Amino acid sequence: MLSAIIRRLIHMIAVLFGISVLVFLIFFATPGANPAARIAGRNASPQTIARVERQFGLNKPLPVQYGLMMKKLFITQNLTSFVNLGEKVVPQVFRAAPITLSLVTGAAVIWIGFAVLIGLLAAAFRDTLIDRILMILSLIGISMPVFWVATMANLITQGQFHHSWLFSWVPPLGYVPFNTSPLGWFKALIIPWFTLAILYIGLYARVLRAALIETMQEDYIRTARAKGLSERQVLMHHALRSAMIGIVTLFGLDFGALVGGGALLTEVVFGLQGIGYLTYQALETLDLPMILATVIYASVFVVMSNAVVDILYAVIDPRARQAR
Amino acid sequence: MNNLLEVRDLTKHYTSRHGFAGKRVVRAVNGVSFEIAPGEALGLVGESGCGKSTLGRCIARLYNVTSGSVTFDGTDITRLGGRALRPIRAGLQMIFQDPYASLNPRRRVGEIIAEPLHVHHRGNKAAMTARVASLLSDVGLGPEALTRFPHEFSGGQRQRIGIARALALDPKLIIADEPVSALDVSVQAQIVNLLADLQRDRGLAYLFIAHDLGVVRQIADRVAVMYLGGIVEIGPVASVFGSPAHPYTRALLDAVPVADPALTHRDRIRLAGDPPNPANPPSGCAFHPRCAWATAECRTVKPLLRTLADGRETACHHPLTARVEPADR
Amino acid sequence: MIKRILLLALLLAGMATAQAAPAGYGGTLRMVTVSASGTFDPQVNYTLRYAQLFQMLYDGLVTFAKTGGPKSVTIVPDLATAVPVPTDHGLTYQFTLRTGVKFSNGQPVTTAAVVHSFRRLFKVNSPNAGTWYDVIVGGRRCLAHPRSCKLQGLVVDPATNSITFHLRHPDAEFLDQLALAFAAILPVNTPDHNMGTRPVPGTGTYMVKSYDPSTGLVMVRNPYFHQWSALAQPKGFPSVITYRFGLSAESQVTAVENGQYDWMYEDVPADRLNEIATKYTKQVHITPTNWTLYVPMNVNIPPFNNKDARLAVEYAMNRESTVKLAGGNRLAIPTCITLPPKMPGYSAYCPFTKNPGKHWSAPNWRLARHYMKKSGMIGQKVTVITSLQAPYRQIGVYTQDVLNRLGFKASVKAISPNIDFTYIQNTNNHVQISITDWAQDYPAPSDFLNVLYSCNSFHKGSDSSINISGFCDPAIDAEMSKAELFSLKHPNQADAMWSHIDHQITRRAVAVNLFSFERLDFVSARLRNFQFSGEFFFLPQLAKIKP
Amino acid sequence: MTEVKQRPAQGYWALALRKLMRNRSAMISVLVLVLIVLSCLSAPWYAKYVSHTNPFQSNLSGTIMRHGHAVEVLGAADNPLKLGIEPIGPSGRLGPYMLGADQQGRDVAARLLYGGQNSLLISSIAAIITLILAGLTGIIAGFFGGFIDAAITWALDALWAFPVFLLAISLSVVLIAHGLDIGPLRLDASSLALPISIIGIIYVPYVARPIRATVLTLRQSEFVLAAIGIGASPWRIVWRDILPNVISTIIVFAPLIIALNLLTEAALSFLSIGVQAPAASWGTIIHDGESLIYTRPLVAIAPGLLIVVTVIALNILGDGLRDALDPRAKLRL
Repeated sequence: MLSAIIRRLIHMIAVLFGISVLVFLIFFATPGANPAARIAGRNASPQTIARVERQFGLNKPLPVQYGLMMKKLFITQNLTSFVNLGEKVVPQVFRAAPITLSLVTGAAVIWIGFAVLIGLLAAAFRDTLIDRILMILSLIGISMPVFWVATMANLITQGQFHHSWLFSWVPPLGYVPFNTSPLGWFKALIIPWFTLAILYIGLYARVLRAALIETMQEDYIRTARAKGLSERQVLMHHALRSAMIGIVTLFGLDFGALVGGGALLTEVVFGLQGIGYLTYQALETLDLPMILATVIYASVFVVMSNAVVDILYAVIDPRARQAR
Repeated sequence: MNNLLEVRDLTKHYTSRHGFAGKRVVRAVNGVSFEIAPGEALGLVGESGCGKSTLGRCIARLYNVTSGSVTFDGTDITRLGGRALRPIRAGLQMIFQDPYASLNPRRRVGEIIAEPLHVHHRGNKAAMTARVASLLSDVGLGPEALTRFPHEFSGGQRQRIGIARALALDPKLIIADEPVSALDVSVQAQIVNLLADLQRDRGLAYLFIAHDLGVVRQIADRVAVMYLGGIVEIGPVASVFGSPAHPYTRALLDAVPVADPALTHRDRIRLAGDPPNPANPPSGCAFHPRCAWATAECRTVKPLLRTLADGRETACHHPLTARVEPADR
Repeated sequence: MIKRILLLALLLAGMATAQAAPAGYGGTLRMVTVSASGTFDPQVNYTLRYAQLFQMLYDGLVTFAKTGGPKSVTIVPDLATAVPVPTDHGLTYQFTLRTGVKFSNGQPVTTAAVVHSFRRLFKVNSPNAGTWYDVIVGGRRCLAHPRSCKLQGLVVDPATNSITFHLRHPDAEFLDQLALAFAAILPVNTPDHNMGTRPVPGTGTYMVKSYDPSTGLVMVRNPYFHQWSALAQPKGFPSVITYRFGLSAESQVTAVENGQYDWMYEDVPADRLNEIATKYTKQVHITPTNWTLYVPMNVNIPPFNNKDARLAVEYAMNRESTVKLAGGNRLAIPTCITLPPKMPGYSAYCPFTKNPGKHWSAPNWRLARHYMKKSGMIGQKVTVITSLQAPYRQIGVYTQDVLNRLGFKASVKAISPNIDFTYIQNTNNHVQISITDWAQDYPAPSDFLNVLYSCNSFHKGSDSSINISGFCDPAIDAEMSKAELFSLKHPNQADAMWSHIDHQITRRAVAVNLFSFERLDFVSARLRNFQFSGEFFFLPQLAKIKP
Repeated sequence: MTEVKQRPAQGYWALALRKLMRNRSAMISVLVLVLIVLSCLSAPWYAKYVSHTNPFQSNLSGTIMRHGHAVEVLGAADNPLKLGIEPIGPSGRLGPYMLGADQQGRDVAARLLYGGQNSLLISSIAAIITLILAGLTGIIAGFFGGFIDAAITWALDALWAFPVFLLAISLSVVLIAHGLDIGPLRLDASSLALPISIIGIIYVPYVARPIRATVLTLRQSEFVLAAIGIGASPWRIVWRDILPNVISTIIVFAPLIIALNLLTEAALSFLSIGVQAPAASWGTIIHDGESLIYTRPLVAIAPGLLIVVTVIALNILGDGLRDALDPRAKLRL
């Protein structure tokens, strides 16, 4: 057990190493990205730029710069932004995380709720019109670009219709912290939640329906039916439980990826300054320290959620232990 | 000695990883030695999981061997690899258990049977076509099978295709890994007969792996009984099956649901429990937890194969042929 | 309209100048912008967004008058008692420091603080240390060895509060440069490194209460402030000024419409102009600025090392079309020359149009095709580099279209606005033609012409080579030096010389000047007394908040 | 051989095709896709005979006749301050500016058709790249195992954990600014090859993982052992035995990946790092429409709807292919 965890850790570190080196190299391969001229200001003299380069260690060989930056990021944790000098990047990441978490958690509640509902209905009314309609709706959910949905949502709720009774409650874009105003928090997030959830509702409803139908044909379900349980009871108590196993692993991966910054487009369009927005902004301003911090944060989440899912999978489904 | 195949102290260990459970070494085959003479059929029997399939695949060099040696036709093939092994392979072919899995579903039967000929560059196209047709007829299939896909055939027919493929290179030894166990009983006999005919006509040697003792009795000259990675008894079919020396052999025979005049119902012994985990084998004689005659010695000292009076060998501290039956329990 | 823009000037015509009603004091002014703008160190930061704040937080020896209208580009005494006339043929400037002024931390303003502040310019790598302030004797040495910077040219006498600058050569813009936040006087114990996110105490009306680059900043009244000159540092109306970061321009408009903020920094997005002009007409303020959008052509590499090829582009570009891309002729004024209309030395001139004369009227495709044919560059590949931002990207696409119609094989590359500006400057990137802009630092023609077209501004292989065209003519350089010298004593004559230089450079066709921007400010309904300075733009401290 | 049913030999593929042909919704999707592809291919004719404009040429100062009046394509907005410029709105009938103009005064309808060409081209070629790369890495990792597998798995994991958009953005920033210059290979920044290769790379792990798993199983299958027993070389086995059995999985994934690529291309263009102007794709048209959203919302809505329809059709086709070819194939996205 211990050795397996250590192996997993080593693999994780190797992956993170690869990613950070990649980001680092890409940055320095970008012409015009050299922060010295930008830090120095417009039309700075060559001497000033040279001094800035020296001050920020930008004249050192790349591996040394890489090592220094990693040390500042992980050990001393005082890595500061190239753009907003003096701004430490690690606290920024931790400040943005709750916003992303608010967004993703709310969306997750919505998508799981709706997906289970739609999946159950579709499985219960398998091959009827209801099933067809629900599955087509799910397909539409999967097929819409999320930023487009977000833009459309904004167009409707912030544009012409903003002053109609239907959307007059919609607050301006941006995040409201929960402790400032729980209601404001809810109002600010409700549309982003649904926007982000749509894709996953479609995805999970389809997966769940397929899993339910598959499970309903297994022996133990037949036994349950034979015992005289109603179709609804079978579906709710037996089939759903086992079908949810597949959903759990799926959920772990998606949740991890979204918390890690996968909700970038939603955050950008709705002006929610979470991890995705932070990353986006760092990329816009080519702020290498911030990019490194957010990317590594994001990949830690992705890698960890992968690991957690693997463990969960082994715990929930003993058959999987043999298969893996 | 002029043996076609000599296996000495063959050992195969797996390292398996079980997710978060860590590493385990599984001793699938543990120091097995035997030999097969040209034209001879050796049956290899044992419960599933005893390592007999692994042994067969090690000999065919589908798997790498952990230690020991395999000598085929005078050549030590234990450590040969890739290119050097290829000419040897022509003489040593396999038939697999599952006729559904052993044929590539995406390829036509003609291609499947011609594949060995292609790999070994046997003749030109025309010669190959003729050869494939004759192989098909040898195993009792018509030429119309050539352009069909495996899924269009029944299990027995598919096994015939597998046999035709094994015969394509005129091998001296065929390792048949439970070739009939996946088939219907009625079809089993046909295939066994076909194999017996081929042996007779072509002077083939067989390593015939099976858990069905009846089939082995029908085709094999000698038989080896395997338990938990090791051979516990080996000798001529008549004597091993006639008067088993090892309690395990006896238990296997007793499990066969056919009337056997030698044993009354009362006398039959039954195997209790599952075979032990090969990753964690019992001390001493591996069979002792399930053996009715086990003594203190069996629990501590591992018995080695020794030759009994009638020339067969057995690995038991207390062979049945030398002792009275235990009291009825 | 553009992030990169810095200090701009403008002479304002007919801005409302209703003087302050006595009951205008108090309240909170809420400003909003999309993000922070880099370090908060006034001696380093080089952005309009913060210069607008620094003017009410810090003072130099002199400053631009903090008022709306034409007066806003005149220099008035601030921490010095008077604006001196240079002596010693323009080499010596002597000031007297005002007494009784304190920093927001209670420390007194002393001559030692002045010395410290000027030395600090070099120690913190101020962007202009090597371009402006090295004119002070000892400045060159300070640039090379900042740690041991003595700046011998700055001599003070604590007893008489006198401050004397000795320059290496006469510099007509020295006072302009002293009037900017870089030359702010900071406490004597201000550390000699870039202060980053920690605001430094100043002498201004307001002081920073809190600053966080991710959320915003709050400014409150400086308890030690007393008004010594209403023009240099007015008392200010709001009690508190907040600046929120993190709203997109689109959301800023909505928020100002709904009265959640009083003023937005970003330009109103093009598709919202009609909405605000229709529904919020009274909350819109439009003012011209000294800010030109131009298309530099690299005169050192093909195809634009050929003057005929450049002329072809000059004649073909439809200024009116590009104005449309910038939001219409209320927001941009077509031009052919470098200097913007409100800049000293401006005199309208346009040779590249249908009816050459003062103003541009229409493209002249007949001449454009003629020069194109003559250049022999038909079929040449050209890449237009532009930033991704509006309207640059759109103008880039339009330029590409024009180039293709002329017979070039043009493509356009739009890159991140943050790389764009340094990318197009570096000769290593072989940029042939690009879309960019220049805004004044202070109202002096040399800040356009000398900076953008002198040999000194061209550095091979450097990200900081603001002479993007790579144009270098020693004769014109000599004329510019002469004009600069003249502007010390004979400003009117100097303006005529600058105008001549401007037209000369225009005729060399090194860049297509397209238009000069006007600034649109969109404010909340409760904001009164909107004052626009040609130097600092909207002056927050003069705004009155209707309760 | 009476056991063999007397009908023509039914190959695996023939069977699958018959199954697919019987799937009504899959066939409707194919029809929709063909229709979309054909209309996009008709773009040059549309531009020439219907819209009468060149959708790649700015038309900032032009006028057209509408209701008997000359109307500016880009006119000053009608407000007291005369502030802002508005492109001409949709005419609503077949002809010039059927869907209105964009900021450059170009015909949106014509651009949609041309943009569709690029979107579909990028998505399909990127999908081919993804599938080939994923097939290769998946097969090599799964078949050869050991160190090669470990290295490939590591690289795939790194690529997987690297946030997709971030990777795309990072690569785009570098590549768009400078183009790509590897030895003799010189890619211009405006080349479609850039978005294609970016999108082609980012989804490799998503496909390579299931393929690797399939190959791992195949590697242990008896017919592969049989091939080893015959003496076939590893490459022969990969080519003859593994690949034919993986290809069906790959084919099932193809429409799904194309659909995913369409969405990705749109997202990248939305972040303005996809197709470079003046070339268009549905994503760049949405991006252009963003800055007109309050005045001319159709510019952003229309390409979005086209994307949705195409992606739905591709997904349904993917479902149909899976039922027909490889019911176990699952793509985790």
